[in-house]
Amino acid sequence: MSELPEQPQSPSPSEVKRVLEAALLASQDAMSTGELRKLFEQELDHALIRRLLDELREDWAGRGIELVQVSSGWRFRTTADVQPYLDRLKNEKPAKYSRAVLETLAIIAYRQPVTRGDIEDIRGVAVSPGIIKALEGRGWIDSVGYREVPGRPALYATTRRFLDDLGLRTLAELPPLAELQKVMEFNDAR
Amino acid sequence: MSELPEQPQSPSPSEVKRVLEAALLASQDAMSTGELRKLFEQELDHALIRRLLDELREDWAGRGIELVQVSSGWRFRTTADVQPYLDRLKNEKPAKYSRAVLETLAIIAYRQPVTRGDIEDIRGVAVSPGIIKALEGRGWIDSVGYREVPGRPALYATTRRFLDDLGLRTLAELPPLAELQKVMEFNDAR
Amino acid sequence: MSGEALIAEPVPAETAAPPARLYGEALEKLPLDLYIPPDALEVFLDAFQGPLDLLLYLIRKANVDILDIPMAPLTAQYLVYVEAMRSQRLELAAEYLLMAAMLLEIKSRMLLPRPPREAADEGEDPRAELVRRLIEYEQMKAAALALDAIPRIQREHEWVGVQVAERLVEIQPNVSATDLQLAWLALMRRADMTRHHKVTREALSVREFMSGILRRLHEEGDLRFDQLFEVGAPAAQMVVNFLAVLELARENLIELLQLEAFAPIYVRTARTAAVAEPV
Repeated sequence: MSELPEQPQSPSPSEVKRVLEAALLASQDAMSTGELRKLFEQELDHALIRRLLDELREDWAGRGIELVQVSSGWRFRTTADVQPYLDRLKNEKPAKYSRAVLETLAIIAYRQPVTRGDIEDIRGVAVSPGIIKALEGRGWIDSVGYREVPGRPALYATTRRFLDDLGLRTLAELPPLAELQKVMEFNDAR
Repeated sequence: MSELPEQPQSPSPSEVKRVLEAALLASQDAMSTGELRKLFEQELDHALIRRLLDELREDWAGRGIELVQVSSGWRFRTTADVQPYLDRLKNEKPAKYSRAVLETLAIIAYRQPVTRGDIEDIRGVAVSPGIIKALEGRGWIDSVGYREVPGRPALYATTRRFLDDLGLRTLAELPPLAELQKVMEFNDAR
Repeated sequence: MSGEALIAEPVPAETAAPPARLYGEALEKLPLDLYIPPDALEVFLDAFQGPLDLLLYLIRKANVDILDIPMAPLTAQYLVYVEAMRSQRLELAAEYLLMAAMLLEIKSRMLLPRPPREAADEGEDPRAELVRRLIEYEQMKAAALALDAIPRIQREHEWVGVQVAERLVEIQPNVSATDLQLAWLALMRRADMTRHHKVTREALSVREFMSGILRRLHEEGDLRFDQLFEVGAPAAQMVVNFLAVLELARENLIELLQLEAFAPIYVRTARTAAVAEPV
């Protein structure tokens, strides 16, 4: 400590704020006001530190980084709205839907409107409610009515959003199934 | 792609600057302009990014954090004048290197690529493996190949990280070697 | 040679005067006379990086031109230190003895008559190699100090690394039209249902319109038949839409109601007998 450059007797509030900001930006962890006070040789008032932290928080409002108070203290972190930008830097592959989900979606897309029973007939296995929920939650399918048979099962169809998300204008732009025969033959031949 | 919130066709320069700042403050590594461009869906001009980085650097002038351009790109670091404050939070003093380590580092930096034998020739004493290990451990040097002589000694060179940690963009920014002309004078005099 | 070596040759007066540049703090007190306390010697040995470092110290201390080293006094001084260390049985790196031999060799070559001017190329200054090494080492010593003076991370600076906020929105899997095609293909293969489920391009459009009609009925309630058709739509679309209505009726998903001839036709979702109102 003794080898530190000499400092003014009491740093000005703006200097304290500048140091607080730098320390918080450089810290990997949240810092309590107690820790932050240790930055200074002089005993600074808790209330002063607290006031300057509030000021800092306001200074940073509207930027891509925000000062937040968490259980262990204060820390800077990125705001939610810059997240999509930061995500683009990640090379991680997005999650993949299971075969069951994809097949269910394919059946709904190509054979709509269909009931869960229809899907089960084609797939040959039961369709878990979770799959339908996942696709509904994504906004890709919805129930467009009921088939008037005992139990009145819901009829599912794909939505406008499904087309938008897949970059299609109409269902007719889905790969035609007529060509599937060829694909299969090609695959069989290999 | 499709699941990201919709964004305006082309973000305004101030929005781009806001995102650049957040990304640079949050990054664990220096970022090149190429990487920074990946933040945006749109193809942004290198010159625009470059201009905004210069603006950011100026925006931050005089504060406790500075934007620096180092070998691997751009990165924020604390300024030297807040370090005495930050040092108060540290439990351990920063590593001080012995003359043996520093001389070895200097020889590798200025004469790279060199073998341990080359270093020993210049220093006139054996180089302990601990010195090489210490520098490798810090990530400042690494082995870049072997000299094709008996024993195939490793050739050492400094790393990008060495430049980054010293705030340099290229080896050319190292302090120029002193007194080289003396050797030439000696040779000319004869 | 030990007796001879212990006699320090005096450094020429005109070059010895000013205090030397020092590399280690302890050296300031290092005595230059014959008696060197063992403690000081140990510190001394630690203070030097090797024989080149020691030689540079002696040269700078004597303030002589490195390009014209007086070999005799330098060699003598060097040997004083080396011999003192040897006599104290301090562990002396082999390099120090090697250098002593080299100095003695250079000194003896300096005593030989100079070759004639014409043969200058042949007769290199015996000190040349030593001087080259001393200069290169001194250069690196200076470079090491300069490197150490550059502000560096974790000493004068810290990297900034703000926490990236926890992800608020989970990344949803991406699906392409091809994924759907492949999923369907897999289904077909598994169930060997290709013959039963041939769906043409047109049929798919019909399916889309079927969903659309059902959705409208679901949301808007019963509609007049003509409300299902967009005025001015392409003929092909009208036809597909009409086929969709027929297909929906055939699959009993909608009901078409006409109370009397030429009265408007109403379309409504199919109702079970129990729910249906009596017409």
